[in-house]
Amino acid sequence: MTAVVALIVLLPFAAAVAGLLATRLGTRDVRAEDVRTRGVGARDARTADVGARAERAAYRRAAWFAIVPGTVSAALTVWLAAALARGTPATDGRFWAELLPGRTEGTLTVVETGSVPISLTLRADGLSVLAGILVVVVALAVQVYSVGYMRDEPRYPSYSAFVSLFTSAMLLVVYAGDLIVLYAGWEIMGLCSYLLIGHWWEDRANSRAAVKAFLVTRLGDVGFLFGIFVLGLSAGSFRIDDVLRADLPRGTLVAATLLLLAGVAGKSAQVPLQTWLPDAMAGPTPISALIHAATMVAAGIFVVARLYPAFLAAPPTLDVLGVVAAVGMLGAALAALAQDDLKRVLAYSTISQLAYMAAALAAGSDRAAMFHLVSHGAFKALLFLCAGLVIHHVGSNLISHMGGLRTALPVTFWTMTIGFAALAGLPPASGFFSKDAVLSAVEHGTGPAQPLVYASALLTVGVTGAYAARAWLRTFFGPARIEPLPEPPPGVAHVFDGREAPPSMLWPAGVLAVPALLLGLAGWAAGVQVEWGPAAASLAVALLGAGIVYALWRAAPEQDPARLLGPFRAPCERAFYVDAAYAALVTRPVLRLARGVVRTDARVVDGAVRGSGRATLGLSGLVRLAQNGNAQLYVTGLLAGLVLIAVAAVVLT
Amino acid sequence: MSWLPIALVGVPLLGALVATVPAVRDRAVAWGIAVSAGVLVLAVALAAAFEYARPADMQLQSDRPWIPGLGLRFHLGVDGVSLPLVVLTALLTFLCFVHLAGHPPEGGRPGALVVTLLVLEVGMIGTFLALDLLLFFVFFEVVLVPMYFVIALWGGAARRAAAVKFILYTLLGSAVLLIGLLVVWTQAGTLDMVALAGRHGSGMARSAQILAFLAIGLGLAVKTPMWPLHTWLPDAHTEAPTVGSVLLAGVLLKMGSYGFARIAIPVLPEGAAALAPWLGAFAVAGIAYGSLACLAQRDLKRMIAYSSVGHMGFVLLGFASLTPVGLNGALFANVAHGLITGLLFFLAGAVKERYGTADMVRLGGGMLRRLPYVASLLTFACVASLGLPGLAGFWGEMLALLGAFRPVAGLSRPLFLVFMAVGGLGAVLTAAYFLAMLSRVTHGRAVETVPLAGPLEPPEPDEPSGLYEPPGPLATAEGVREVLSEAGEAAKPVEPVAADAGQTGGQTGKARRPFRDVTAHELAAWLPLVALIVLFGLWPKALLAVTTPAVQSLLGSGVAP
Amino acid sequence: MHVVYPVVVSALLFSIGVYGVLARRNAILVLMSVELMLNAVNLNLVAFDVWLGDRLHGGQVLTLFVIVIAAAEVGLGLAIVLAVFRTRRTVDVDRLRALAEVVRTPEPGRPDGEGAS
Amino acid sequence: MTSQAPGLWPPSGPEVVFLLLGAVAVGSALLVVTTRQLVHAALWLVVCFGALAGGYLVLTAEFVAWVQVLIYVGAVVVLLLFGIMLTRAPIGPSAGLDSGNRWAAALVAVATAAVLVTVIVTGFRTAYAPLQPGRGAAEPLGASVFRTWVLPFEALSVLLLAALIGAIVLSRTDIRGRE
Repeated sequence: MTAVVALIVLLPFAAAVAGLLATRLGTRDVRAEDVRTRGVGARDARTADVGARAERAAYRRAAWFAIVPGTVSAALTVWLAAALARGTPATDGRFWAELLPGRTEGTLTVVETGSVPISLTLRADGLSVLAGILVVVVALAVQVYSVGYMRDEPRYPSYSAFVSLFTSAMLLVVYAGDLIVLYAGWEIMGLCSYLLIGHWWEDRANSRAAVKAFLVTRLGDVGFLFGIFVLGLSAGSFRIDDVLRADLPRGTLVAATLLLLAGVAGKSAQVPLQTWLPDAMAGPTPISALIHAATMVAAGIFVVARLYPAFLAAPPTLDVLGVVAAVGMLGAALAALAQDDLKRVLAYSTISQLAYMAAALAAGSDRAAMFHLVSHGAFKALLFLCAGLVIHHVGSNLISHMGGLRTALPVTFWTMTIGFAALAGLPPASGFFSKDAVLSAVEHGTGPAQPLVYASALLTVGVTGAYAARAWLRTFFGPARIEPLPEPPPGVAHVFDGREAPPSMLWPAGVLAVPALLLGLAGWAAGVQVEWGPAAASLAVALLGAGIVYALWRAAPEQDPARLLGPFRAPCERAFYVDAAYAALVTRPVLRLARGVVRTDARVVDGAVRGSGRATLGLSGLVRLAQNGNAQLYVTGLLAGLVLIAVAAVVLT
Repeated sequence: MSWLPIALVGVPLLGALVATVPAVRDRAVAWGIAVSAGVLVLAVALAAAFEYARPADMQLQSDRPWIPGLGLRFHLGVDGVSLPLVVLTALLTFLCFVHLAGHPPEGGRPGALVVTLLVLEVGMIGTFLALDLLLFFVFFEVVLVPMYFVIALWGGAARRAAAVKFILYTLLGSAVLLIGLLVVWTQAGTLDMVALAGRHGSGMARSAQILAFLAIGLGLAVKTPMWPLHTWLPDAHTEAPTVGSVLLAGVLLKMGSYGFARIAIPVLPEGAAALAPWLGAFAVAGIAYGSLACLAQRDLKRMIAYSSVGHMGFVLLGFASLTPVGLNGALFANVAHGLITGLLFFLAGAVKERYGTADMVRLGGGMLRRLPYVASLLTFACVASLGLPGLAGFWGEMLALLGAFRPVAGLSRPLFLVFMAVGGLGAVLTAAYFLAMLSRVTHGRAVETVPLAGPLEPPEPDEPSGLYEPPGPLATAEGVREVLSEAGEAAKPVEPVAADAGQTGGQTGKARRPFRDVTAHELAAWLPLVALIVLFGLWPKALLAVTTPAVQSLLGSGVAP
Repeated sequence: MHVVYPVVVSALLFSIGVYGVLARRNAILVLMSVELMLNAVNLNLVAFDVWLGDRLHGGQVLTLFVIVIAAAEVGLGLAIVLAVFRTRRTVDVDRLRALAEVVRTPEPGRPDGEGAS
Repeated sequence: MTSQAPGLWPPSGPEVVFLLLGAVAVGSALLVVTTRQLVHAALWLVVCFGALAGGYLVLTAEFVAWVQVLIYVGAVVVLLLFGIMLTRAPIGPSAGLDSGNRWAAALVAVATAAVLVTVIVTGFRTAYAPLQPGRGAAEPLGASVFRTWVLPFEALSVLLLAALIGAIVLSRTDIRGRE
């Protein structure tokens, strides 16, 4: 069984390595040739088209390297789920014990470090398989989608390899049995997100956004590592089972969980460290779908669920999590309402939905949080893929350039409608069930911050309904405003000739539409209680929000319904100027400090070294007086010495 | 009595002597490759002959009287701590020769360079094998002179000053080191490291131990470079040739930190315990200082030199914690830093060779477009260097921080927690300056403009640089000139050096090598390093299994983990 | 005759001679000061010869010898001074810096400050 | 020999004369080393030597006094004047006759004077010798020079010869040293 888990994790890694190295082998000399002969006369048309053919060969090989291992990994995950379902029901009421009671754990090797040993352990249980399925399914969908989306991108092989690397890192986090192994997967995910956000690095803005994403998450990861140290050293081992079984004193638990929270906030873009996610939209849309909607950002919530007994034993941490969630929820929703870029709307919506899951965790129900995580993963990935289709068609990210696409893109219209329905929480879609599970969890939660969290949750349902409706209306209804752009800047994918995207991009959207629609019902059937009272209330609030936006839109289809925010529109759009604050409070002072360090290093530390050199030269100047050729000076010295000796002789004897 | 260690030291020495013969000198580089390959084979044989069952005891020893009058013995041997470093030295030197084959040194006289490098190798390997205090000191000094010549004869523009500062600074350090060693000799009565380590400083008074540790520590700190004593490193690196930089960063820095692990801490435990907080404080200052200095550098090689100061800060933090896991982390970071920074300097040399300059502002951007393989290897090396788990750089730093998290019983816990926190922030800053450099040099559009007619006034190395603001606010459209000048700096238009592919002749300055992507020799020199970085990253047990028992025996089992 | 008086006078003369040698810039003035010192010595010799009442008149004969040597010395000294004057165009003692570490040709117009290395 | 000597102060007759002559000698010596005019220095030297000759006379050393006048005043000072003339020294007052380390020289000179005077006064306070006139006349001096001091006398003549040749060689321009 553990071998299967190991295989699931290693297959995408092997695909990544193969993708990076193998695809280019055949074409290495041709590419270098191609670079050298670029723009040198027509005579080299022949080598140019040879290059093109090699290019397509590399493209096809890369596509195979990406998709086949992905499918195998998905199949193995399903087989694993089935195997766990037959497993012996364990007693300690683990997550979904009734559905997936089985549990397996295997250790490859134990690394002696001198104090706490690190054991390379993989473990699979209900929680990890559930998350594993989500990751594998969305990753496969994105890989297939990317084949079409990155049609004639020269760097597709490396792109697909990095996506496979990311999938294997995420699976490592999901199946890790040891905290350090989990941390390794955690950081490799951060690196892949950096590499993929900066995919179109010709435009410095993308590369700047990638660096920002990596640094902000890295800051959180340092806290995460220190949290692992606290847990590992006090429990005497880094294995998750040992950590959860050892009864640690409350103080260390609170400290450890707070530190872990820093990492979670960084990775899942929660309030203090959320500025990187909207900028991460500079990456290609499939990446936004995979990494910045479904998997990586969910990793933070997953880790809290994985170490939930530790968090439960530290109530202050849960209160902090609750407050952070409340603030993040409402702020992100309002920001989403005021955005003009479709992908940034979805990015802020992701922050808001993640805050929902955090609120559920804070309220004490990891079941509701995981349920919402999986359903959100499905419908948010769907929304991003559809957004990719729309952007593909229109050639620009901005909603103001879109309109009346209902007739032009029928399939995209329906799938995106399902997505928005799930997002807003309308009954048939999965969002309705998972969000209400969260709402009822929050309602029954205890702890001082509970009323604040519940109020903000209800408010956010309304605002979510509003921005979902706004985005939906301005994209598909109203006057058609598209004018095909000649050659889009590299930041945006290529424009098709008006027809809808090729089937290879439509199928993944269709596939993801199914769970977006039915997952809620499946969850309900599998025993997730739904309290109809509060559910109806939240539905009413959502419809109210949507209705207001519809009315405003009906009045003036051209204008942006976000005008209802009035004076708050600018701050909402700039996400309450948090970004500018960070730049002023953190970035500029650090750079000024860096220049100061260089100046002091040159002047003080190096100065001291050069100064000692000059001091010795000065000293030797003094001694040189004795040889400057002035005979009188010599004689004076001589006689002075003589007199001194005479006086000494007289005085001393 | 094994002949292997003596052969390891003897073969390069003989190689150097033979290389001076005129007949051999004109095919010097080939001869150099042969000798260094021989040494590498011997090193691998040493690793094979080493019994991994008991890495803690000294094996393959050869102990001969050297100067009977003074009681000095020519005592060589290897254990878990020194084995990886010996193999690393042999490997790096061999790779340097391979790199030299494809890229003859600018300063000419390849024969003399080969002789110098072989003598350098004698010194380096001898230092790691020596088990007699003064023998260690002799090899420690033998390394300085050839390194001086490598920098002074084949270096860059201001090489003479840099070489003189290098040798004077390190010589001063070694003088203090010698005093420390003599104090140990007089107090303990013997020079044999194995015996001294075995005693765990029982025979020596506490004050003598503190004094000896201070002297030895200062001498070694100059070499590792600890923070305030580091100013020779950036100058030496900026001016050294590629091969010199690789060996300077890859091996010479390790000799300083190896000294801590082999001499200072095991032989003088009470001295170490007394001065550990200071060592930790300077180490952490080094981490923060080094990373901040890198953020504001304009010269690529100078930036990598300051990054070495930062990384060696982690090594010293590991030592300062005086715990087995701390020392383990330090030794692991040592080897990892040798591999990664060796690769970084190879790449920086390659960039400097192709562009003719290492000034990041004049390099312009778009290296991924023009030199895809060099740029992707540079990205790999930077990512490894900023400590990504799964690559070698991470384990050393993580274990050092873990050591600092719970130092040995005698040290004050809150102080070391502060050190750990600053070390963590240092890691974030490390990531910041590496990614900032990558985004300036490899990303962006390669602007095809010929440099200004007249020679560009060389930017004086450490004037406040026009640094690019990595995590800037909302991305604003970037000007075509790709000149990222800080508002403060006089925005004089600095045209990036853009020797476009295929553009020949007509360039100001000396005729530059053809602007080709990575050559066969470079690949041959770099791929082993890449492979080892990934191997130690994915499988740290390969190194930790050897060093953990050795470190526990050095610290004496009495010390709580 | 108390011997103290002549001996004190000779001591004073001797010190003035020392001052002359050390402070005067012109070589000839230095020679004059040397003569002063020699005369102080002569006075001392005569005073002690008279005080000791030596039958061999040692002091006074030695004074004669000193006078002769002084004459020879002045002759030779002036010959040297003339030779120096002929080659260096100056007889200022502190300008003759041939013994200096670095042979410095004094720039015209800038009085060569004392002790400037 | 030192019979009951009269007190050091007040000075007897010859001592008063000697003191006067001593004062003249010291005064003129001071002027020699401080005067701003070169030629005046030589002239004051003459006065100083004359006063000393007088002093010798008071000390009953007539022969030495006349030799002093003859050689010093007659030959040496004249030679110095010739030197001044040949080196074209400026006649009028010329600035900068003192070199830079004037103060150091003064300091050393005063220190020497202080040391010598203190040593002398403490050592020879009571030394007194009655003056026998004619003791230092030419006849006894000549006898002792050619009876006991004849060897140094001859050596002296050789020295004078050497000095003579040296002076000629140095001052003649047509005699070149080996280049």
